[in-house]
Amino acid sequence: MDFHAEIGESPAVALQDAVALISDFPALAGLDLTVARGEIIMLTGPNGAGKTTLLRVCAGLTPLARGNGQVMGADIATGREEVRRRVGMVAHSNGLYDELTVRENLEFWGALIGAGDDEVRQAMSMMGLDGRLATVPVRGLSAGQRRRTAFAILVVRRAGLWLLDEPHAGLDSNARDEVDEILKHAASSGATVMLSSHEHDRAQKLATREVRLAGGVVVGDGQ
Amino acid sequence: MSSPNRLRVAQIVFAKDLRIERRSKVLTSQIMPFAVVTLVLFAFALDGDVILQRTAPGLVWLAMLFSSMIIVQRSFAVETADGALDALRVAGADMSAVFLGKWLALVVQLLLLELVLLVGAVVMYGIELRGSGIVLLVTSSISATCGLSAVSTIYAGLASGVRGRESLLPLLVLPVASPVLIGATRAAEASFGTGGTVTSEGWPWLGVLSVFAVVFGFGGSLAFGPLIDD
Amino acid sequence: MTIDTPTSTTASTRGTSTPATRVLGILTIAMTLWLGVFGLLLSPADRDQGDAVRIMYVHVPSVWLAYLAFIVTALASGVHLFGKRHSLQADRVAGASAEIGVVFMAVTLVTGMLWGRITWGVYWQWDARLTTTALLFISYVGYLAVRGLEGSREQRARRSAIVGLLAVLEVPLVHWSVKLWRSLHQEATVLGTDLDVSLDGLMLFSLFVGVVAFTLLFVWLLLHRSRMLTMIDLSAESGLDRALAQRRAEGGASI
Amino acid sequence: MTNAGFILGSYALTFGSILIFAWRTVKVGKRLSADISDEDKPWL
Repeated sequence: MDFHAEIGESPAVALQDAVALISDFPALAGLDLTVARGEIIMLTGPNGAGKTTLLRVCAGLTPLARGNGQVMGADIATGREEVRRRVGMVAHSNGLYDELTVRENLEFWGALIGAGDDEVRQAMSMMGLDGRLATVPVRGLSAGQRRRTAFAILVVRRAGLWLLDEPHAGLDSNARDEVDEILKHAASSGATVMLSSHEHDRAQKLATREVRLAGGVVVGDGQ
Repeated sequence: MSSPNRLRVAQIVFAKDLRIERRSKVLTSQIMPFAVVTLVLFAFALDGDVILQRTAPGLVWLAMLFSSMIIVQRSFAVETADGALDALRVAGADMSAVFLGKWLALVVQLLLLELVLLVGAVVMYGIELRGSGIVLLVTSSISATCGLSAVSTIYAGLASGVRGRESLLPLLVLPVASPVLIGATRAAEASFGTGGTVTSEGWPWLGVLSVFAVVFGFGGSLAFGPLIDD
Repeated sequence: MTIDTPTSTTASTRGTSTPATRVLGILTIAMTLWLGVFGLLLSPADRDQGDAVRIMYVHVPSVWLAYLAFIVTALASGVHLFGKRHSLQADRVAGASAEIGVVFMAVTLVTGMLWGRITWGVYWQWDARLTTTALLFISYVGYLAVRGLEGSREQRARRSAIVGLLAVLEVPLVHWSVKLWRSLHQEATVLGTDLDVSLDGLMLFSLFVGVVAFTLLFVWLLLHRSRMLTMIDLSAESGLDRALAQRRAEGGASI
Repeated sequence: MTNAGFILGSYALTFGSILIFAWRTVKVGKRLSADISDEDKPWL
């Protein structure tokens, strides 16, 4: 997989003194963070620490009120379109259309960026979604299968930075392990992964680095 | 792998919306029955064959207007239910193309609904289609539907994902859509010959409706991106 | 956190007024009193309408003010949207102007109905001007509802600027369609008297006084109202540094 | 004056609305003004 070689060696995420507001509340309160390419970053911290907002800022969905940031080599204020082209986000919701099948969902998101059948087929087999599963409307899938479909969209879109908001939430332990395998695989093929989680232990096994947030700033950073 | 052009994106979104509709069958199993019930209720409220025949075009378009509010809410509920709208934004989809696709998908659905309402009005209100009015009826209905759908899509996009959108949407759409109601009703009256009108009286309304559709179709494709994406 | 020295933060309680607005206010009051004297006492009753014409001296200036306010809203929306800086100040002017416009549009509709009751015998007639005005009123109530939606100031400004400009597209279309509608139904307008009355001499002068008074009033209201909106935004912003410090402390405390 | 009720009512409504609206604007302005430094007020 080619994960945007054109952006060179620039870090996946570089935020300086980032302040982001959610209707006047500073969800990020002057946060500094640099993430190298190929890392798996686990964001931990209590509810309301700013994890979700941090992910949305990196996806170019929430603008910065102060400070500045570069994501995948583009400035998030002036180069929002480039940022978005290079990242993919899976929030609590998966961004799927319930009535469409796995294949149709993938084809839709693929067609939006001009990806062909090959990419879609490749992504489906990579996520174990081929065969009968591909023809079922995603409404009828398990939470784990839906999550895998969402990841397959990131693969089709060739997202170089995966922003995942609690990807383990609502899954059984098998599906959680599956998620971990997928993320490791993605990172080993060049993608950078940034995820939030409440599970400290899982972070130890999966992540290359744990970043602890509280009060909208980084309060702990360890390999 | 090259990014598809605007028309292609519009086509993808259009096909996606109609496919979802075909699977979920909300239009045929919920909205069409609702619209027909409305026609029946109008008959109870107005009580009288002559009045019903006289007011049929207006009642059909009132039922259209209210049903369209439900369809357009649904069209955006599909996008927000599982965060697809955010995903569209992150995917960098051209929002004016998304507008175009959703607009045309809504036009198709509303035209189907209108067909049902017209048949309902012929059956229940005793109006008669006449040969000379058919062309006017078809053209005016299409332009009225295009205008109404454009306005609804713009404001439904604005209201999507906001608290209180169910009540905000009619407040925003209905005043703006009033020329559509006036024009479509008068044109339909002229094509049915309601109240002794002749077909030629309807043509100026086709002008109003077409201008409306063009203005808000164009305005919507410009405005939709900035409205949704920030 | 640094404590600002008291000298650098003098917060006066003079509010939104300045010497200029005070002079303007006095002028407005003088003109308005004059309007009352001319409208109610000095000007004669009309040949056709009788004393009902006196309502015109407040009705016409209010409708003038309301439409002026909406024009200003549209212009300020355009300045925000198409200006290089996407000025938030322009957005506040648009918002303030729309608020003023909605108030005066309501006044216009009610005084117009009272006039219609005397002159036509009915409160309402489906005349193009009346209908357009009523629909415009509802549209701007919707505009204010959009301003009240959740979101950042930039979001609010962009959304409402677009809605403000779309409302401008609406006016000619509504007017055209209602006019065409009524012209096809001439037999329905049995009430001959139109809003156009031939005014002369003192009557025209009274109307002129009214329009001048209300134009001054609009400027005065717009200045105060937009300053008020600026302060609402400022008080949220000036809280940001405090909120940031608080938020960071919350982080520090939880380690 | 014929129809004095309607006419005076129109005047009362118009000027009453103006007064209430203007008074509320000024009052809110005064209240907010106390918390904001004069340097931040571009009109001063």
